[in-house]
Amino acid sequence: MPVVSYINAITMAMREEMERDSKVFVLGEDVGKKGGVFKATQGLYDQFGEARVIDTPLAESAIAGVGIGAAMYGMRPIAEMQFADFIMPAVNQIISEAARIRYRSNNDWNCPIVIRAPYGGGIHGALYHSQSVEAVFANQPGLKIVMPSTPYDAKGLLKAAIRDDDPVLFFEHKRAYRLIKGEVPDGDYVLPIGRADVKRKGEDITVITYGLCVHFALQAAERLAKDGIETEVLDLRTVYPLDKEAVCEAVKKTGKVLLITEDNKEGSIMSEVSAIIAEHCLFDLDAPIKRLAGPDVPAMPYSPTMEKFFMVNPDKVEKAMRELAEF
Amino acid sequence: MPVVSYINAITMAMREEMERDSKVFVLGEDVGKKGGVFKATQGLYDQFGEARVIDTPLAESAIAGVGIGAAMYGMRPIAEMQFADFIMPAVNQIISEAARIRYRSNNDWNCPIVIRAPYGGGIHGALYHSQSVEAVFANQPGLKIVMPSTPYDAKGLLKAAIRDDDPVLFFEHKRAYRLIKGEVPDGDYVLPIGRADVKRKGEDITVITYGLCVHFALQAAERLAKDGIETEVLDLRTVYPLDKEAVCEAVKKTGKVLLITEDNKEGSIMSEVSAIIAEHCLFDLDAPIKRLAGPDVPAMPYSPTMEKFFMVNPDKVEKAMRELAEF
Amino acid sequence: MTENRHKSIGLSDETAVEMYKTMLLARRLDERMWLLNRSGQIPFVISCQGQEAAQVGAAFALDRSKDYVLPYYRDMGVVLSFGMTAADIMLSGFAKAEDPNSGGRQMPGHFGQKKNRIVTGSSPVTTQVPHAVGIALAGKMEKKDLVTFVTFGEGSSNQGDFHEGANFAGVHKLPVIFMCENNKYAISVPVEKQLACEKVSDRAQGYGMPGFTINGNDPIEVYKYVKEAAERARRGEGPTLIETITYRLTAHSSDDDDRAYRSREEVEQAKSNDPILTFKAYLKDTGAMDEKMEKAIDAEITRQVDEATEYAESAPYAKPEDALTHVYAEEQ
Amino acid sequence: MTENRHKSIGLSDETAVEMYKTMLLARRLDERMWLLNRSGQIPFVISCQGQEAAQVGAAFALDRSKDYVLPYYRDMGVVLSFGMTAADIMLSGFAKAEDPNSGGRQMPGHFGQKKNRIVTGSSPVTTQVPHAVGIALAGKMEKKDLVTFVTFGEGSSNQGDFHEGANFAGVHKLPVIFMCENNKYAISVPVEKQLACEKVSDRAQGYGMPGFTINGNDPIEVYKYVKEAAERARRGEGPTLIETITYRLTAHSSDDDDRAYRSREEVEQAKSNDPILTFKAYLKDTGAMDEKMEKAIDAEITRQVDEATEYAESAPYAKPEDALTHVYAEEQ
Ligand SMILES: Cc1ncc(C[n+]2csc(CCOP(=O)(O)OP(=O)(O)O)c2C)c(N)n1
Ligand SMILES: Cc1ncc(C[n+]2csc(CCOP(=O)(O)OP(=O)(O)O)c2C)c(N)n1
Ligand SMILES: [Mg+2]
Ligand SMILES: [Mg+2]
Repeated sequence: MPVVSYINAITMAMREEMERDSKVFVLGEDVGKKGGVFKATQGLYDQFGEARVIDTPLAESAIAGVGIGAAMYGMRPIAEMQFADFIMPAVNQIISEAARIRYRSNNDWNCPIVIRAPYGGGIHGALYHSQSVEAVFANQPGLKIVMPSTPYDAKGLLKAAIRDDDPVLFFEHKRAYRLIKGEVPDGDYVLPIGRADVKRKGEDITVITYGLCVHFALQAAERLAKDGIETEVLDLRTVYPLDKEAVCEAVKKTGKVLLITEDNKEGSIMSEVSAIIAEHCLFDLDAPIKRLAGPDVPAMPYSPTMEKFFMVNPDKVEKAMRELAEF
Repeated sequence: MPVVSYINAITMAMREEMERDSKVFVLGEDVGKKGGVFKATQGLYDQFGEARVIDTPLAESAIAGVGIGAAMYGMRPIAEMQFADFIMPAVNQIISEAARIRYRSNNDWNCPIVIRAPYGGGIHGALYHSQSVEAVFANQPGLKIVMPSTPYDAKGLLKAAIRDDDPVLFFEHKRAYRLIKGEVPDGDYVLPIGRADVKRKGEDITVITYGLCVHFALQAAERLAKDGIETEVLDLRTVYPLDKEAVCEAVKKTGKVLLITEDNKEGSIMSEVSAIIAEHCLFDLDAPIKRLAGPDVPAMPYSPTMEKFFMVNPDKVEKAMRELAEF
Repeated sequence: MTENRHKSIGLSDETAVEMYKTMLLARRLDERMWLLNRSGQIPFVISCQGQEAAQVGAAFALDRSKDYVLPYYRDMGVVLSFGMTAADIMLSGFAKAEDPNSGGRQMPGHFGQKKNRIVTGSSPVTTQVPHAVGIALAGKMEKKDLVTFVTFGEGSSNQGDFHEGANFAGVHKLPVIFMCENNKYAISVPVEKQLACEKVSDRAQGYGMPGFTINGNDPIEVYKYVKEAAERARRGEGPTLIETITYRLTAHSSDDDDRAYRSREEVEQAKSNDPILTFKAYLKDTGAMDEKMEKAIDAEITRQVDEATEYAESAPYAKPEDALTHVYAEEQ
Repeated sequence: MTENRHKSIGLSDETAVEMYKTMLLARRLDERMWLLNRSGQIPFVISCQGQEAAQVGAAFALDRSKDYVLPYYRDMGVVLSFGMTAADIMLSGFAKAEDPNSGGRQMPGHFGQKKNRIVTGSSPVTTQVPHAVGIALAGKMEKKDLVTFVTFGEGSSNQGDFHEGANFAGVHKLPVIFMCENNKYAISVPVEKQLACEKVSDRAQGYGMPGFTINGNDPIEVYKYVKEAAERARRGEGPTLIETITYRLTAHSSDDDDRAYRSREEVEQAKSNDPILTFKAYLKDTGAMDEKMEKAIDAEITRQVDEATEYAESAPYAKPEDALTHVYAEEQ
């Protein structure tokens, strides 16, 4: 299987879906001629033309809202938010509209839109180019939120998102774009939205996480393995609605669980994961449910000293895993 | 002490603060001549004039954004969102701006704005006039979110919010407005933001909740008391950032905890409360951490049958409490 | 005799009377809803009263077999023109399971019916504006000859979504008709405190489209302007902004008391221009409708409203646990 | 000899030269930042190059002792005019603790300095527009004679916040100057794909305010229009929208490669109208500046930039755990 980068897997998914279904189109800021500020849509403008790869005016609520309209008509828009941080002007369209269209119309209308956005830190992006924004949306039934960690998952899940009959927020870790490479089949495949995936098997401790932190956890797990500690790593992949069964299964296996997110701690995806465990498999626990997360400050600062302090990294993960193992 | 309604306590707080400090002013849709669609600002326009009680154009991002500008200048704006559901167009101003102004300017600027909004269901308000929206904001350091349950708390906390040097979201349960009455001192007092409050003492089970559900819990607690089951009821009052100590204390007292919110279950404030417990006082638990909440559907439907099905009520609370007590 | 203005723009007497019937049906349904509300039978009403001419005049100017409408909450005249029935409206008023708009999930006035291309709407104002642009874009991509028609109040034209949607449509020259129903108030806030411009149509040039301010009490004038806009749109010449000047004859909704913010004289004055009355007089003056027809129409509409009310009243509510359905597509 | 246009609008030779100095300082600091970026010493630059005339012309027309500015990321010319120093700018470029804008928390170009009434800004575009309106409202409530000045790109004028803020200012006749720096691109998107109107100033009438489109390469013209707008504002006559036509001489930022979307000829052509060059020529033609002064200014600015760079380079970073401070006010 060819080895491709995370961002190329995303481009591949879009290209293949656009070839497959003429109703799929892309819209967003700089997605056309420039191919996106990260180059996620590179080549699509040349291949599909400006009618299907639309450079929109600089207005996120319109990008989402126009996409939603097209989706209600029956198209399959892929809207790009240039940075996840800039999804905020579109929150009304996403929460009040996209998420509620099927429900409020009693299944008469639906809204098959995908909204893609690069998120995450560690790239000197400072407060407004580093944020994790999933928690803002992770309380809105009607939405699905997908956050893949590997090129393989990214391609298969983005294809599934495009074919999904409901709105999907698809957040891509911008530091993973070129850093993370992996095997990706050339042809067509889809992966199920709503299912977590065990990325490593182990019997001693369980780590539950998603996005770039999956790789930090896998790296740390290698280090622990040298000392005979075996880690189960569960990659949530879909962070809303959560895969409760997979969470409980992963917890039951080891009884010791560490939850990791690069988002601020209070009110993150990991709060819900913890609540699921405490509700459904409390008596399987041998240790308190630890969370490793960003500090509760608004967002990542720019200066290298403070950015590093904020960001989760393999060393921080390793430390927390060892503490848990020794509990 | 005079007995006043929840909404009158809110009006009193605004009036007293406007009398006390000429920098305090009110802005929002219909807050002037009409005195607000719920009459929360009634009388203020006559007393303070249209320069300090401003009927704004119908544009929530501007209401928030103009308020934020005035607050940065040094005023103390109280911005009203007509319904919490309509805060969504202002999310960018609230999250990207208000919450981050102090942090991003390294303490050079700050933003003492209060944003008030009526939330909550049970008033035939259907999808868009019934929602709980706190979870959207409860992951944003820099913000505080206050949700009082009683007239006494409402007045003292709103005054504290107005005097607070940072942005405060102040959500008022619209069904509590006229339903809930209580003793409220005439004069000046403030209550601490960030502190939960024990609304009833008990040794058998603990209920943690906020807003209108506090009253449901107190009613149910009375019923259980008849059968000798004593309930500790902790009213969070500030739902972000949470009062961790009070939560742990309330849990330790009984070892059995029920978390109640009228919001959808997944990703609610109660997820974080559960995570705090599972992280800090897991070994004090004698039962799984149960959550009673709205179902995970976009929002409350209009028809009485479905609305009732969605809403938490004293009977549902009682049932959940009895199950917990018997665990 | 009054000048016959409808013939001169190609409207037959029959169509003109059809428009009148639709306006009157909207009015009578609305009035009945208020009665039901005041007698405690339905929790909420929000009215079209005073705006029927603008709504019906516009809707009749569209191609009702293929165009898409994105009405706002007052647009009963639009949705009746596009195929919604009296019973549909009443089912929504009573929040019954059979309500085609939402199965009783949304308040009345939150229209939506896919088979008639009435696009589902919500409560937050103006969100439908970008949707109309998106549907027009989709129609263009799919090479369909369709126009989208979207309405909103003058207060709502201050929302960011109006600006962003209108500009998008202008840049892409999309077949969208933006129609503002300016009824002078946004709940209690009068237009002077709402709009910095004199006319909402002053905003059109900021989006590179033509803008018109017209008499919303005259269905013929509205028909004419919307027809022209639709033709421009179909020719690929892009969007149009039309502002119809109307007046809201009722309180904002059943929860509002408008005496706090506007004088009775002002309301009475507006009632003398009630489009139902003036259009009826016009049709009679031009001979399009006689006394007998008028009576028959009146009786027929009363019957429709009665039947619809009875039907809806006795229809069942959704089951409580139906609240759980249709969050996502059902798994196949 | 060239017509002396600055005298005729009340600008002394000294002030005109002062403006030139400020423009040149902005340019040289910007150029240095690119060098530092390309040599790997700072992670990011976003440029003022090509827009200095608009920025400095406007800032000098304000009352720099009491007005408030809400600059966008390119406005180095504005903030230097309002009292920010070369060292301040460099401290921000290097993300050092002493950076007055943010203590190294924000990227360069995110200006803010309370003592100089430079209001803190963020990355999401156009959010500053309603803030400017709010400060003007506060100033009016407090009976202060202040004007607020807010800038944004032409792409950013499509955001809802522009519309909502401008309308609010228009309704309340607030002393706000909205200045659009139209540099023809929003990253890669050219103005034709961005704006449905011909001129951004076409939008002014939708907010009941005067609108002007002027030559942003000419600091004297910009000064004149902004001065008049400020006078109108102080007289209580409300806001003004001014569009300055400029060109972005660099790529969008150090992360962008503009060759993908615009031709080198177009850029070269724009460089021949570089406002630094044309204004220098004008000052020399009118006799306001001679060869000797020019040399001295050049040398002085090079010195300032060198010193600022050295100072900032050797200044300390914030401590890692400083990331935890200033989320909320400190408890007393
Ligand atoms: C985003 C949003 N904010 C506030 C409201 C509450 N609200 C409902 S209708 C209305 C006034 C609308 O006025 P206008 O646009 O003029 O329409 P009209 O009701 O006069 O027809 C308001 C403020 C809302 N529905 N949505
Ligand atoms: C809300 C938001 N969306 C997207 C971006 C990313 N972005 C930064 S600058 C820019 C282009 C701005 O263009 P314009 O307003 O014309 O200003 P210019 O850079 O040309 O001076 C974009 C899309 C952003 N900062 N904020
Ligand atoms: Mg109106
Ligand atoms: Mg530009």
